[in-house]
Amino acid sequence: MRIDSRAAFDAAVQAAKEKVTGRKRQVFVCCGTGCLANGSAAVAEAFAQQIAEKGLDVSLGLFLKRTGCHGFCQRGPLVVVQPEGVLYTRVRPLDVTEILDQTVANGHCVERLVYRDPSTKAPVPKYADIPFYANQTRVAMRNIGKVDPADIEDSLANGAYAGLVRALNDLSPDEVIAEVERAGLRGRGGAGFPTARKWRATAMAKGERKFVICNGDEGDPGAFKDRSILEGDPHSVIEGMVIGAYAVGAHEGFVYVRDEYPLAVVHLGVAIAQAREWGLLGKNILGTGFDFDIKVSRGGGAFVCGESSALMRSLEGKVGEPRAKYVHASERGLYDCPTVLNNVETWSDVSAILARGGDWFARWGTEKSKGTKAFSLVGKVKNTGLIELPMGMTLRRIIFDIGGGILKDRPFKAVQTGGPSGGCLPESCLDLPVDYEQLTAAGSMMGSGGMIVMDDRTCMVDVARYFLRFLVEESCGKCVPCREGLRQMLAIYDRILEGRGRPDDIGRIERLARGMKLGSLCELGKSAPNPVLSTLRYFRDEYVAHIERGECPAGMCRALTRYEIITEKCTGCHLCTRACPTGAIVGKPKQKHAIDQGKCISCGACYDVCRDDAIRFGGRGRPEVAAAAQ
Amino acid sequence: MIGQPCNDLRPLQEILDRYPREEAALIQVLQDVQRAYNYLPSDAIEKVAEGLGVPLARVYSVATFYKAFTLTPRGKTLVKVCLGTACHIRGAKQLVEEVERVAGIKPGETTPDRSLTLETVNCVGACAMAPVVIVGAKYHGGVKTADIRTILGSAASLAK
Amino acid sequence: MERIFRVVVERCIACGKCELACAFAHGEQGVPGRSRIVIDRRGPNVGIPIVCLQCDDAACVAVCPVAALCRNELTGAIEVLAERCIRCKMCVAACPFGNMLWDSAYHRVAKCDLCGGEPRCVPFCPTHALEYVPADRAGATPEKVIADSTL
Amino acid sequence: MRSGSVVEAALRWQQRLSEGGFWAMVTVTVDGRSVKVREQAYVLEACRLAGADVPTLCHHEAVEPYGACRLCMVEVTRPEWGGHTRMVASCLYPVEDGLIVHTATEKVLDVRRVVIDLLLARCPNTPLVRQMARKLGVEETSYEKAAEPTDCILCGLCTRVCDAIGPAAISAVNRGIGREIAPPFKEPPPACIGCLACAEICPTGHIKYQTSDTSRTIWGKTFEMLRCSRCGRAYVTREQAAFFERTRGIPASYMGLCDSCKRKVLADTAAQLCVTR
Repeated sequence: MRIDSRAAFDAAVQAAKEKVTGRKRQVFVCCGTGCLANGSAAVAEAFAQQIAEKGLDVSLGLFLKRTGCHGFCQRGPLVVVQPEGVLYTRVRPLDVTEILDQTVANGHCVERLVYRDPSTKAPVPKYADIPFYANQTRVAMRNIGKVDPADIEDSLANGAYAGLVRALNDLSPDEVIAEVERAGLRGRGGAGFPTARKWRATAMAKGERKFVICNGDEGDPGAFKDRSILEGDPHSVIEGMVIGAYAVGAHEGFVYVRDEYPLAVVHLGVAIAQAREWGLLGKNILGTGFDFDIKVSRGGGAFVCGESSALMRSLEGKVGEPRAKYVHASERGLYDCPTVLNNVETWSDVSAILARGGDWFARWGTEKSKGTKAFSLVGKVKNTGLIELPMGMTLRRIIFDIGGGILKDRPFKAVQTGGPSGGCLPESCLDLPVDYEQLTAAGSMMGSGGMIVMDDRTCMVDVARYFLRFLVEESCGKCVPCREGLRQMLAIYDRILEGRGRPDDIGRIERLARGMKLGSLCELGKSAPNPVLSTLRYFRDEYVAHIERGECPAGMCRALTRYEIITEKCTGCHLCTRACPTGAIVGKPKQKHAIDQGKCISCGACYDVCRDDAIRFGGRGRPEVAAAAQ
Repeated sequence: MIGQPCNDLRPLQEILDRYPREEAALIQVLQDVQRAYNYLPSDAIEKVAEGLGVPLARVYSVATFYKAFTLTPRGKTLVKVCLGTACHIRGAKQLVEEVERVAGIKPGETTPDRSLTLETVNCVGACAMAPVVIVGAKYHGGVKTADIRTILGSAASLAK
Repeated sequence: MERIFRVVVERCIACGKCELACAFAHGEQGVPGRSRIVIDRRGPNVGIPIVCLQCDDAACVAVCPVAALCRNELTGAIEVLAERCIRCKMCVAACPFGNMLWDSAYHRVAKCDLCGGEPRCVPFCPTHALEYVPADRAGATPEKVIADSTL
Repeated sequence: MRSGSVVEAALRWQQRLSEGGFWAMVTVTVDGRSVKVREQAYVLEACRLAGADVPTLCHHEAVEPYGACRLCMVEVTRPEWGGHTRMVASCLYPVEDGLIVHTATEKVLDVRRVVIDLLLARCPNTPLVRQMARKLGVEETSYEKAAEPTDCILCGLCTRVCDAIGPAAISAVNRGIGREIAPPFKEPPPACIGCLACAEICPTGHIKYQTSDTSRTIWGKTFEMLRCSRCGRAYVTREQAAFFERTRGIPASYMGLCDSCKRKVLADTAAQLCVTR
């Protein structure tokens, strides 16, 4: 079914809508990577089987739809029943019959499967009422969880490609760029470079062969919004890229997808094939004579390829080594031709902006950072998952209102944003509105939207080392400050966390961090010191504790921490004995327990399960001090 | 000698026929070879260099740069423990140590009977279900140290 | 004005002064380089000076993989860009006349570059066997040149 | 042409060519001195022309600039930037008319000291690195010395020159701190033609080789030399001559004799032509 004119497009959308309205009742089963891991495939299978057996699709007009990731993965497998709008969490195949009989057949809600508010424990059946979703404003993720990624008609019925039709038929390339400029859209990859300015530079660059690239590398640990968009609504990205190509005059496009996202590659491939089939991609798009095609390129497994020039080397089949960007990619990018490279979320926003207009997008956000931003809220927070919010919302509201507060109500300590190039922000920054300028000023970065919440049981010096170890593994090794600097910085941290820190270590770290920030060739090296510098800026006392007193305030550094049971408080509940991996806790149930220091590896599992605060930890002191004490 | 020949290049020829003879296809070809042979055989790398007209040294450089490729055969089942930030602060380190204890191998190594390979990966995008362990194609979320033995299950000749 | 480096073989008395001049002209701190002009001695006072012919279609320029041999438009000589030369010695092998030499003292290739327009060997040649004359008089017979020489 | 320093001679020659109108010229101010330099040049060449001493390790005129060692960092600014400066690698930053370059501010020297300090930790026994470190005021490394010290500073000059010549026999393998220069599978490289360019261009002499008139060995591969059919002396290997014949069209007949034997042949021809004797 090929659309080769505006009229044909409208007819196709109409037909798609009728198909949907025919479905009086719908069951949405989330088939994103998260829910699949929890067994949602079996749940979908059970639904399909029982619907067929009972002939419900005929009698009730029931339609089963496999959708992309709703973003609430921790509570998966997720099932939504429409038109009631009820969300069921942790659904297992044997619950299917009950859902069909109760909710689908006669609209009753299955109490035990409904989401319960973590603090008040009250059931919240309606999808829209759950705070996790209520406070969100979804633009880039507008169709995720609503459309079946493998069915283009479903996307068409939900407004897909409307922006493209408007762009190709009503607007000139400059007007398209002006629309994006009016929206105030900035790059969602992390740096926040104004998208319109980037497009305009590429449009004006000389060269008849130009490229459009979607950066789906998303190497930041703790970030998975790009995965969810690519898996859940690939058409929004495809549409955005065609619009971008039209604006800058490019005819070849690439989507670079991470090696760790196999499902995204599959869904994207299906969507591209369907888009070509329907005349929305490839030759003579929508009959307007504009040609543009997209190839999917699977990454090789290298975080550095998230950096634009390294990504282009990878697309050229080369090693992912960045090049100095003294000449911008908009003039000499892929194969030294003018190239536009934007993040997955940016492309998805573009398609919404062209459909609804720049002013509609610019209503949200702050003065300089317009629109909405998707975050992956993870770590020690009750509601972990994908959220999309207007720019300018405060960290406190995100973590406590939407995130439902800290796990097990432990005290909040820090939130890490921007991944390995970002920083850790303490309690004092909780009232910061989240946008590019504020986060950078506070010493962190917007980055790709990873937001990792940490409680008092997280050692900030260990977090800084975690990022250093990550970067040592992911550095491409080309330039000296990054390759050698990261190795030496990690060596200093290893020393500190074993209690062998030296007084001048902090000075040496700061000097090396400055050398890397100014000397490195690409953003990976230049931003590598950010986690170090931000933890030094806000949690300097923890460094001093480790170096001078050989003590870890969070009790996580094994070499420095000693666990003991406070005998008077111990109730003999035996929980800790079961949790201990090395059997280091001695004592029968109902009796006082004690820790055998010889076997104890200070992993802290006992401390986490003990409900009576009968276990405490303290610093072992610096090795030479501890040795003298023995 | 680093790497191992596989002496059966028929599947490789099929892969090469699917791609144009240009350097840009190199990483996609190596991905397919890795999937077909479960590693990059040395003679396959030489054939790919010839097939795509790319110097052998450059193909070898790409084969050792990207983490998706290995030059030695991996175990039948690949166990990946995610060390992303969310998984790290939910105790992924202990999981890696538990697998090391149970299967007797370090990250990057394969059990002597070639049944299981342990690898760490820096985030697979399932952070909401941290900590995550992937056994073969099956994702496991919210894994505790005690679950490791059950998750690995029959995959490995587990050290009792 | 284009000048030509002319060798009048008949006048050469194989005294070797040109070789000395060239060696020291291309040496530093008194350590002589290798002379780019080589006298093929054929008996007492009989020698044939062999020096680079600055070929138009030069084999050395063609073989150099990094374009370290370039023609100096002003002097017409092919010069070695030492900064660029990677010492692969292909030019030494490729020069059909053997005028590309390997200077082991300075570990570099050596070739006659007409000393940037003032060849040092010319003033030292007692019998004017070597001359750097304006191009239009290069064809004149040797005697005529000596009569109105301004040297 | 009394060349005070090889670099100066090369640059003066290029400069003369540019004055000849071959390239458009731009004016750049380096440490207060303004110099005219050809438009396609990089800031490093402008610094050299202005006589500023900018250290480099991974730069060589024979190959494209690479920007890996980061020693040549300088601060650049423009009048309209209002005092804001940018720290860039001078070997890669293209010159612009009116650009102002500072090659020795405290910020620049600090970065160079950190870089050479890190290199000293990697190559504690390498004379060139120690000498450059001393020149920048770093006597001992303030970091942990490498367990197995090496002379290889991973500047990539060897792999780049091999690519430039054509064989592309060696490459940088692995990623990050495991990165090293090696032939494929660490076996003698099939594509190597034994021209020794990699060993010659290596700033620290890390690449070892043996050569004589009969054979040459490098990267564990032994070559047979192309010997002069008269006196037996040899400068290039057989593979090298064959490679250049194939790629540069130099007939093998040119390479049959060594340079001194070829001069003798030329002298014989001249002798026959000689009129009076």
